[in-house]
Amino acid sequence: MPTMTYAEALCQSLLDTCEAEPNLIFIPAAFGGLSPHAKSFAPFYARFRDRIYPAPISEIALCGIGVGAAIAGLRPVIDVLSASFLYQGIAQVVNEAANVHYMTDGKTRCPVIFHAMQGVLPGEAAQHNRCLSAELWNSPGLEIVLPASPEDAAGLWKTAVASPNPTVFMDHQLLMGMTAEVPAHVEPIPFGQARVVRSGRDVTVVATLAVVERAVRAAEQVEASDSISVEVIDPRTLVPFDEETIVQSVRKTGRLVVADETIRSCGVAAEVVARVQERCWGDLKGPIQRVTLPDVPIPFSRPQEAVVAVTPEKIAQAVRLVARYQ
Amino acid sequence: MPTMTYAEALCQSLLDTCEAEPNLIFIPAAFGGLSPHAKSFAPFYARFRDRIYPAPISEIALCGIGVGAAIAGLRPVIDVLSASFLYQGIAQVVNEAANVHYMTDGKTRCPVIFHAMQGVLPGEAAQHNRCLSAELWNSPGLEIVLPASPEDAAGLWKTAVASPNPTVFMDHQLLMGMTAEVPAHVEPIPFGQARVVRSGRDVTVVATLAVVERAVRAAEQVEASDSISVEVIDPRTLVPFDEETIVQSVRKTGRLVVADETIRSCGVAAEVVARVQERCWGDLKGPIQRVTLPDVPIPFSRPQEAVVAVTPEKIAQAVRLVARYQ
Amino acid sequence: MSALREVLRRMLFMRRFEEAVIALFERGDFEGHYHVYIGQEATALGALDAIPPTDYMYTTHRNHGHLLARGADPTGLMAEILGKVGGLVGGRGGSYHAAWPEGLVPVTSALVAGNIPQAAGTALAIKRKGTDQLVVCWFGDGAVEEGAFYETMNLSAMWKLPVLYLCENNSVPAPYRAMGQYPSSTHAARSLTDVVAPFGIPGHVVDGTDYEAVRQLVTELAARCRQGDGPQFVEARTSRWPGSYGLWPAQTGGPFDVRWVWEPAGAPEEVREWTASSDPIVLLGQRLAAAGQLDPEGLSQLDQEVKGEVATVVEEALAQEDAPAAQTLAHVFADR
Amino acid sequence: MSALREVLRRMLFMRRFEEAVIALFERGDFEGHYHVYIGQEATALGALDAIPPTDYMYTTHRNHGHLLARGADPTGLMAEILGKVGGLVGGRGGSYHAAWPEGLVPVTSALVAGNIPQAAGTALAIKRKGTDQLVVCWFGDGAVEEGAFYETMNLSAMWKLPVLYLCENNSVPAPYRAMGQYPSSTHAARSLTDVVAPFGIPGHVVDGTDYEAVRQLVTELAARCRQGDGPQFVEARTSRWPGSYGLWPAQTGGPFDVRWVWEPAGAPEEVREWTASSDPIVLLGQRLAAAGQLDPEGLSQLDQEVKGEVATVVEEALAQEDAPAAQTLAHVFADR
Ligand SMILES: Cc1ncc(C[n+]2csc(CCOP(=O)(O)OP(=O)(O)O)c2C)c(N)n1
Ligand SMILES: Cc1ncc(C[n+]2csc(CCOP(=O)(O)OP(=O)(O)O)c2C)c(N)n1
Ligand SMILES: [Mg+2]
Ligand SMILES: [Mg+2]
Repeated sequence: MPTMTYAEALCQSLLDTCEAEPNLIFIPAAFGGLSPHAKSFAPFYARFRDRIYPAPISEIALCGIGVGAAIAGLRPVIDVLSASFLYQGIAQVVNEAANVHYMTDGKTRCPVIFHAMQGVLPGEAAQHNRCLSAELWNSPGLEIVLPASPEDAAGLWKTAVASPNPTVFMDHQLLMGMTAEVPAHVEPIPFGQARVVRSGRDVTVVATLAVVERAVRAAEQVEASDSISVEVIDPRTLVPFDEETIVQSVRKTGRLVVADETIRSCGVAAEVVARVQERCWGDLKGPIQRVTLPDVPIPFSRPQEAVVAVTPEKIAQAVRLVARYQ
Repeated sequence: MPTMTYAEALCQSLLDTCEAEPNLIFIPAAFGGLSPHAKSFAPFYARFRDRIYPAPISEIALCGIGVGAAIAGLRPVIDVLSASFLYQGIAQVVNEAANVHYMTDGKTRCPVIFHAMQGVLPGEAAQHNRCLSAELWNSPGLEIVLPASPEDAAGLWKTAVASPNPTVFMDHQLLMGMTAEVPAHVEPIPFGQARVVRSGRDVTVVATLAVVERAVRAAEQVEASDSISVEVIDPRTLVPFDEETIVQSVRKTGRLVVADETIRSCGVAAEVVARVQERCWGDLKGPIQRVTLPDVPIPFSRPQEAVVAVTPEKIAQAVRLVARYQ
Repeated sequence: MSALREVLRRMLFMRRFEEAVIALFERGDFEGHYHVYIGQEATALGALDAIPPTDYMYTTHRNHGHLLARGADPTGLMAEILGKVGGLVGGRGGSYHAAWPEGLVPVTSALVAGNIPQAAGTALAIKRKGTDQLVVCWFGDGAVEEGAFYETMNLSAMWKLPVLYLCENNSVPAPYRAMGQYPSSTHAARSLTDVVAPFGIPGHVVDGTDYEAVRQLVTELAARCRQGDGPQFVEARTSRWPGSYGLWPAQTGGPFDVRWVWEPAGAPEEVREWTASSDPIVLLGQRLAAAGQLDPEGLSQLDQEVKGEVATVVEEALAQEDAPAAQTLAHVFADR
Repeated sequence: MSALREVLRRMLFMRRFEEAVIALFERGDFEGHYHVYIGQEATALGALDAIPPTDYMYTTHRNHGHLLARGADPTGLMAEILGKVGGLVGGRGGSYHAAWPEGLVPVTSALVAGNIPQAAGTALAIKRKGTDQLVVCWFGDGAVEEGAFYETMNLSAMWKLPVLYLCENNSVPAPYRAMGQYPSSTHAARSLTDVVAPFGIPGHVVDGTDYEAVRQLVTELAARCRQGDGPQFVEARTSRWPGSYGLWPAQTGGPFDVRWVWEPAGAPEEVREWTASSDPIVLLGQRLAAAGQLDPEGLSQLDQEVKGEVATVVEEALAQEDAPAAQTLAHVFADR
């Protein structure tokens, strides 16, 4: 299997899907963002230039254009660049796209893809670091995809393009350079199937996007230092959500840490906690711990940013805490 | 003590605060919405006409104008009518107003009030019934006020007007006609102090806004039918959040139901669950139950709406369920 | 002219249909906020008679007239308003979200300006596919206050999309309907057509109570649009029906009486001036009468027929089951 | 003219300051995306020399030049960019959110058009209080693509708010700077000033590389604005510095060399054309030279002084502590 970066694998998937789906268009396209790996998408830009519409800075109109184009048979990808900018257009995402199929009693489909990069980036400060997973999950009708590995990016992208539903596909600038072996031909990865990134017996850690890798590092740390065996699970899609894989894991380990880059209150971690405590009450040896951004805007200052960041160290600390539950 | 409707009590508070605070202005003002009790606000409209700016349908500009006006010393109230319309302006609420004080290291204050009516109304269907409490709680920097009684509406309003911070004040159209005894002079009610609406020994129910009354009705039902003694707690403000009162109650009852009109996933109830399971693990006799809107847009059809609604019956059912925990 | 008689009949049908809606609401047969199209009937008919059923249409919270003029089944619309299983969208949308996907009215947003970028998106799909369809996009004067409107004007002008933007300014006093500037209390522009000019979108004013004027203008603009000229903007001016002034529609002055065509002064005071100057049914009826094409008896008979039809619509819609509780969780997502 | 020599000095200071910023970033002294004002220096100086420090100002993601021209402490700004404790806003905002509350630059939004309604809101407060202040609101040509811009134009025109909207169109080829239409690839309008006209807001084009032209125009408009005439809109046209073409600023062609004033052809190829036609320092330097007010030696000496000052700024800023971790949770909310 060839080794590829996340950006390369996603680019290959863009090429494959554009080839297979002539109605796939992009308004605009800024894959990789400011990452040095943005240049890995050059083959896509070169080959499918006619699929890409450069666009003004008009998030709400672009999101709405995506809705209308999808309704009429295109497969539009609306790229709002950073998830932070999705707020400007969110009315069309959560209160239009998400409702179309339901409001028409299943008669109209709206297979638009909203694409954004999400996650805290160094030095991006309060306004450019917003993570919207939770707001989107709180809005029924949207599929939410958060690929954390090169193969997942490629495979989930294929499923997103084939989806009959509005889908929010969010990648992470810091993952663009991540390398892994990727099959020459990546198959579509079904939504709603979590990935057990790492097996373990003592503690379950649930994480998405860039936090998955940090959870794995935390797991390696605590295994080495404290002989705690950690299972790391990446749900990969929040909607649909693979509750079963997580429940099975917690039934085994009896301990859960949820690590996530959304703000703490009403964040993704809160939802995972609420579901698991209900399903796994008898199996849990102690309360579920959350490792999240605190209820604080992201500061620019490096040492301040470090205080709020979701790091392997903080995940490891939470794992050690829950490991003590008997 | 005189008996007043929610609308009358809030109107009296508007009159008092306008009198006391010459910088309090309204852009626009549509208190009471489409409720027949909207006419109770007539004294306010008559007396403070010069404080009210009629405005075009321009949510994002109006929210931003609120930010800039507050920064320069006014106490602007930006009325977006229904919480559903807040999505159109939310970028200025969650990514501007909420960040101002933090981004300036505490140098600039932004005491804007965003006012909206929130909660599911009969026949309003998918797009006009959005409840944004959770999205707002997921955005640090905003105070969130949800008054559930005439006196709370009046007293919390006074505190909102005196707040140095951006505040989202959301009332509920269905509460406008609620009557209660209200002191002739209502004192400001501090934020972050829950109200124990009803004391009980067996089960704690946490609810906000229109759901508080439904929780009380559920409590009365189960007390009568099953002799279950239910404590109902209304946090009144989500930010700041009075975790202590709830924790104390759960330590006593050992059982918790959270009933809320935000959508289930990543909703307000999820956050309450996540906090309480962490703080009260040893005291809880079983998993916390949530009674929320399911992950489904609100249908227009009456019987379908009834399926998704947060009702006293569903709360009572959840209470009976948790009451069985030993 | 005999064609105009048919137009009058259709306007009368819309009017009686919406009077029935008001009555049903007042009787408690449905809940929720709703909006009626009374006074704007000529606009929808004029515009939609100018475009074929193969074009797309997006409407708003005030959609009853657009859907009826488009040819949607009246019983389906009434059932939708009542939340019945045979509603146009299964009783799940109600008046706010009544749509007719089979008739290329794919979905209805009830948020001001919500549909405008959607219409542009559908026009983009059309352009990419190379068919000669176009998209009709209805909205009110209020939508011109929303930022989404401007963003979409810019984009659709740049991309030369085949959209007809039909803005219904329903708050214009009678003397200003046909021409000249007309300022709005919530817009700084002296005329709404001015705001699209900088984007290079041609703007046109038309009297929205005049079926023929609307039809002629839209016919011409649709041709230009289909030709690849890009979007066109129309401000159709009508005058607000007194029953639409309050927060809720109200049958101010009682139901419309066809005798007011001959004697508008006989209308109750609350609606008298509006009836004489601004009711498109009265205005068209008077034209037909003046041309000898309509007499009181003929109109009365027409009205009886229409009332009968509407009564049947109401009856059939009311007889349907409510959209079933068992289906509540269906269609959040489409199946793969 | 000797005043213009001082302007040249200030422009040079801005330039060296931002060259230092680029060098610090490249060295890894701070992280995050940032934007430099190179090529637009004359605009900020011309405009802000025309308004007193008692007026409010809102800036953008490209704020360094606005803050320096406004008189903010350069060390405070540099410390902010570096996240230091003595930064203008405590090192918490960085380049994106550099602001100067004490100097009536209350907060800086880095979202395109984020500051536009805020400026209008501050103008509303001024109008209500009845002072004769005004608000200067900077933004780029990109902001004219956002709906929030149009909504705010409408509101501020209706309410006749005292705001000067200063739109910096920094993507204009040199020949189009001073006058005439200039189309943008992402806007359908032939000139950005056209889009405000329907709202009744006067629009003005000015060559943003010409300090005196900007100053004169803004002086005049500020007076009108203060008089109660309502908002004014200026499109200040500059030409993009080659170092700002990529995703990140880059010191393309090496640091500015003052000898290019006399010999722009001596500049490295990457920046040669821009230097000759569009660099406001070169253009002003040449004017001063032609008037006998500047010679190579004098300029070189000026440059040495400025470089020394900037070096001190950098040194002092770098010497500060990082904004402390212990303060991370402070100021989410103001105390009552
Ligand atoms: C985004 C948004 N803001 C506010 C509303 C509330 N609202 C419903 S109809 C309406 C007035 C719309 O006026 P106009 O566009 O002229 O349409 P008309 O009702 O006159 O036909 C408003 C403000 C809404 N539906 N959506
Ligand atoms: C709402 C929003 N959308 C997108 C961005 C990303 N962004 C940052 S700067 C920029 C270009 C802005 O262009 P312009 O307004 O002309 O300012 P300039 O950078 O040219 O000074 C964009 C798109 C943003 N900051 N905010
Ligand atoms: Mg209107
Ligand atoms: Mg620009």
